[in-house]
Amino acid sequence: MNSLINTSYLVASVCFILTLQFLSSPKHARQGLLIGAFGMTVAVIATLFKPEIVTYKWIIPSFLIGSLIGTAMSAWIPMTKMPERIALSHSFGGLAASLVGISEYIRHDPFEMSRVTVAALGFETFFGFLTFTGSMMAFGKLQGFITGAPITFKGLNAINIAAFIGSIVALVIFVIHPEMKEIFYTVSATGLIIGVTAVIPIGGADMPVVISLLNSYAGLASSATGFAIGNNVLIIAGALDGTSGFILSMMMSKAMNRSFANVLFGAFGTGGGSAPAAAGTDTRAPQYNQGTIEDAVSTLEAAQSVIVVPGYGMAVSQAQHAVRELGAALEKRGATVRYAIHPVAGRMPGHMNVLLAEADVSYESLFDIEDINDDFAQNDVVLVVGANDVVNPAAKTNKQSPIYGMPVFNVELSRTVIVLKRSMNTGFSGLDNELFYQPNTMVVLGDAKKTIQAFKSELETRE
Amino acid sequence: MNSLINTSYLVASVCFILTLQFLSSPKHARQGLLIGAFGMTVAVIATLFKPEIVTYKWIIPSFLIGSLIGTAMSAWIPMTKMPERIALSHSFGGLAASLVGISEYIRHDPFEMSRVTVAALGFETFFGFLTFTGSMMAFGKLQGFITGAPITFKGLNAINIAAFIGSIVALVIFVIHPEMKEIFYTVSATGLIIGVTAVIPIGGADMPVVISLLNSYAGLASSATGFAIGNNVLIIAGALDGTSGFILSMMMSKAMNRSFANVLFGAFGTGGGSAPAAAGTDTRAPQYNQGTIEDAVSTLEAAQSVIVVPGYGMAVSQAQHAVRELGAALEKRGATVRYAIHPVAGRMPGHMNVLLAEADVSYESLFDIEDINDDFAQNDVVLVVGANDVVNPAAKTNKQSPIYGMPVFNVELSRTVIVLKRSMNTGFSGLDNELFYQPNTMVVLGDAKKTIQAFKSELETRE
Amino acid sequence: MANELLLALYIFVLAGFLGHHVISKVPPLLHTPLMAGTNAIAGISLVGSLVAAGGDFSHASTILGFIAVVCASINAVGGFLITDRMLRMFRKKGERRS
Amino acid sequence: MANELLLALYIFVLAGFLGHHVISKVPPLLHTPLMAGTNAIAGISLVGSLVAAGGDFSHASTILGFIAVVCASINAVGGFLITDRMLRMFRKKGERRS
Ligand SMILES: NC(=O)c1ccc[n+]([C@@H]2O[C@H](COP(=O)([O-])OP(=O)(O)OC[C@H]3O[C@@H](n4cnc5c(N)ncnc54)[C@H](OP(=O)(O)O)[C@@H]3O)[C@@H](O)[C@H]2O)c1
Ligand SMILES: NC(=O)c1ccc[n+]([C@@H]2O[C@H](COP(=O)([O-])OP(=O)(O)OC[C@H]3O[C@@H](n4cnc5c(N)ncnc54)[C@H](OP(=O)(O)O)[C@@H]3O)[C@@H](O)[C@H]2O)c1
Repeated sequence: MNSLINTSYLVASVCFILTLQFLSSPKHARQGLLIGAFGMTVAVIATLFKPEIVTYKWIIPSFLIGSLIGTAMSAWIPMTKMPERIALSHSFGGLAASLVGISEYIRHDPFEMSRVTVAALGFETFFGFLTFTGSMMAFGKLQGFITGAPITFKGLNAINIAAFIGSIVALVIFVIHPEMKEIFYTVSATGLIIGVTAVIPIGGADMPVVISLLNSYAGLASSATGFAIGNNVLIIAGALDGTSGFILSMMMSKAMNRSFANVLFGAFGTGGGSAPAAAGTDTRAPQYNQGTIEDAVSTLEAAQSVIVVPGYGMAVSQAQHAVRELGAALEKRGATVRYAIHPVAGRMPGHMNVLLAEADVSYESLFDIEDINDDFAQNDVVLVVGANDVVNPAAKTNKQSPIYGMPVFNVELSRTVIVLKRSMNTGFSGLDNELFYQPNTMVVLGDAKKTIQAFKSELETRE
Repeated sequence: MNSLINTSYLVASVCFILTLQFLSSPKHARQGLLIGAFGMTVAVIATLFKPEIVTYKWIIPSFLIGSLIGTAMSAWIPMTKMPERIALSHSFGGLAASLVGISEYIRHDPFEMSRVTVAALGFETFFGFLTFTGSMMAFGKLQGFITGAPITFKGLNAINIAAFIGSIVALVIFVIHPEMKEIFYTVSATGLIIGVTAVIPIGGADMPVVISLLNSYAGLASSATGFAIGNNVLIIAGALDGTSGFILSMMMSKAMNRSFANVLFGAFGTGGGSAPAAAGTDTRAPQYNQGTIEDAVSTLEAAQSVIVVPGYGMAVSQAQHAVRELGAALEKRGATVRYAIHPVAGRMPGHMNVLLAEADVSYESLFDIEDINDDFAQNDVVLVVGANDVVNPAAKTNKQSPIYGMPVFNVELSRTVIVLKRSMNTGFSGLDNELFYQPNTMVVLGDAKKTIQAFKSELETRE
Repeated sequence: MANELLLALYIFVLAGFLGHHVISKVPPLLHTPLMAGTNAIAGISLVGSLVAAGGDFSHASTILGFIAVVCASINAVGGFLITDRMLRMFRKKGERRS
Repeated sequence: MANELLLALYIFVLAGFLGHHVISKVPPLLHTPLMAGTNAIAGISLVGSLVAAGGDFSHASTILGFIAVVCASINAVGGFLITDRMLRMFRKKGERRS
């Protein structure tokens, strides 16, 4: 029996690896997911035969409740809320890991546990709780329950450092004296505290990096559980999770041209747009061409090739369907329409891709920065839909700019650039954008979705 | 102690993984090798502290002999002999694995061994011996000790099938009755036999595929050793080896557009060039332009861009240094010189790359087929140095051709093609090559090295 | 003990290397489904939670297990469903939605 | 026993997947050094051979071990040396040979 259960865990591990391998192309990704779900089912069913499990009395209702909530959440959450949904899942994962840790601790004789098990239990509980509260904070910031602006106050740093040192000391003591209950609960408490105090001073817009990092902590907690209860599928799933979170957060910081440390300790970002800072001694507000719906449509009408650059604003105004409809209308008139997707456009890796896929835009029309950046020079019109930082030429030209070196789209090389935004406020980085003031740029103010819908109606009247 | 030894094996495993990871770029590959050598050293030193080892009396001389032979072989073997050298190493590896298997068997009480250990011992010895004799045969064929032509005789198939079934039956009996010495030695004997009888019917030129496949068997033997003696670094190194051999042999068959089965059982290839078969009913020998050294040099002199396509003939005539010198001379005259490297040019994956690297050609001048195939159309002169099948247009145009579908260079699109070979004989596949008879092709007969040296002298007199 | 730790370490290290390679091959196009998908896989913590909830240890342990099963099954069930919902949206030109 | 086999299987499977990813990333340029390099790594069979050669079992075992150590150390020592010799030859434009 026991070796059958363990074999099923090996099967599940292989399935999970295959799931991630299949994610390397959109064509087979769904099959991979099916394989993963199969592996999960096998592992769960096998576990039910474990001799330690004596009753299904509590298992059945709890599993049903969880499945119901999970199904409901996944069916109704809008795609624009994915970052929130992912943060929430991490907090569930973290909570589950730490509760299992506590339950393992209270039901075993501490003197019968090996050092390894004790250390693993400590790690599991610590990282589990840290992930739990940290992800809750991230969720709150994204949802606006907590202000997105970095929260810092005198003494916060001191608290952070104290909690960090305290957790290490407590972990060490715990490994030596596993029978000391207080120490175990101190470890748990420091995890809970650090999750809060380490996340609140980070700006709301940096939450995606934080969420990915918490993903890797959740993975570590999971692996630690595996070490504690001697279960390899947990170790493997945790390691896969952990590397995934780590790689994504690295990728994001790199694409934002900021160091990890700067994200975590920089208190960067204000969480919302702000009016551009006055540029040096020049106090005149710079001039920009404000266009009307009619102007913009005339330009679009004449274009042979259009490149759409979506950004966070498209997610905010839920404009993806309108964008697709406008694109289809332009294509019907004979123009080619392509979408240029920046790796950190929006607020989550792959954010724009998911939204446009939701709106039924084929993934063959979506282009990565390397594949499209040389084509802007031969392009007629660029339509910037709520993007800002990812089209800021300062990243290429101004060595003083904090985003200098971040790869950006060469939109300014196209014949005309139409920018959709609500105001002249800045984007995530809080930096002014010269692009808006260039002679070949036309700014159309207003909510992106409404503006695009107006474009389409206007276009139709002209047919 | 014991756990220190095991930790050192973990370190070695990580080192080996890193070695292979570093091989993904020529810039860091040597560092990776250093890491691997470090890992090996750590593992070997740690092993010397094993309690089972009671004397170094035999270890020291045997290790010294091995190191001496290894050092000598690696210092003096010419790069053109790499396939032979690799075949030889596989046979050593296989022999070592099977001898360890026998020694494990004779020194343990068969009734004290677990089923897993017994099965692993059987596999280890079987695959070890198979790799040993198989690699010896491959070596013999490459060196010409054994005829390169496929050796087949009536009854060979029967022997192969009998040995194969016999080995499986013997392995099964062995697992059930590990105490039956005769069965163990039968397993060993079938391994030795299959190594010979499975390899001799394969043509000499297919030996690279065979060698790679034997590489993966050697890996399996190594992993089996790991299972038998419970040593993870052996399992890991064996699995890495095994996948490497398997992937390379797959790649080769794919690039030759032949199935694995066809390579192993097709008795393909004659081991040497042969006169082209008469093409259908047309008995007139087709016409080709035979060029002189002077003609060829005049063409090269006028070229702005030259692409060199090296093949097996370059290895045979050791022309790599001459090629490089000619290339440098042409570059000095203002031409651009690039090298187009086909994945199966020569007789071993990466064969041409190593030879040209030896001759000091920078790897930045070497281009894979995907990167250069579109450039032939804008190119002035192609210099085909002993390549044949990889420039055979029949692979693109003639659906009847056995190599139809294999990717080949579009050399015929260049303004002029100069082909260097000794005769009008065919290459490895035994197929005639239409390219040689096209109006823009000039064939210069003779040994490639001599011809190229003559080119260079002629070029110098014209300065 | 030390041996058991070492074996677990082997597995952790190998899986970590493997994760690195597998994840790097996921294109930016699918980064959001990747995040959701790893979330689903993390639901495997169910195997630990089930033992706590179904074992005959103590009331406290059972309650903790109950909550843990709820949390883990939200991830396991919900994670796969939402990832699938996302992936279903990705389609080639002309391909019909399923 | 079954457990020991399973753990070994985990490691084998993970290493196999990992090998697949790592080896696929090696460019054709370096395929010959790859073959030589895996050969060198295969020299790790030394750890098995050394025990046979240095143990106090029987004459036969010692002789087998002796030969095995010779063979394995040819691979271990020679393999790294020849791979390094090859890799030393690969250079960028303008780079001097070391
Ligand atoms: N994707 C990730 O993984 C990730 C993670 C962390 C951080 N980030 C950061 O996020 C930024 C993303 O760049 P981005 O160019 O996509 O966005 P952005 O620079 O934040 O700019 C968003 C733009 O959208 C406009 N906008 C907001 N709501 C709108 C609405 N309803 N209608 C029309 N326009 C609206 C805003 O201007 P108004 O306010 O004037 O309308 C603003 O100009 C980068 O700085 C990146 O580093 C990304
Ligand atoms: N690379 C691998 O991994 C691998 C593995 C297995 C099989 N193969 C097969 O090997 C073939 C390789 O193609 P290839 O184009 O490189 O070679 P090839 O088709 O075998 O042709 C070699 C050519 O070189 C000429 N040649 C031989 N010695 C020469 C000398 N001393 N001077 C001048 N020319 C000489 C031969 O003609 P003469 O006799 O008239 O001189 C012949 O035309 C492919 O069919 C491939 O499938 C490759």
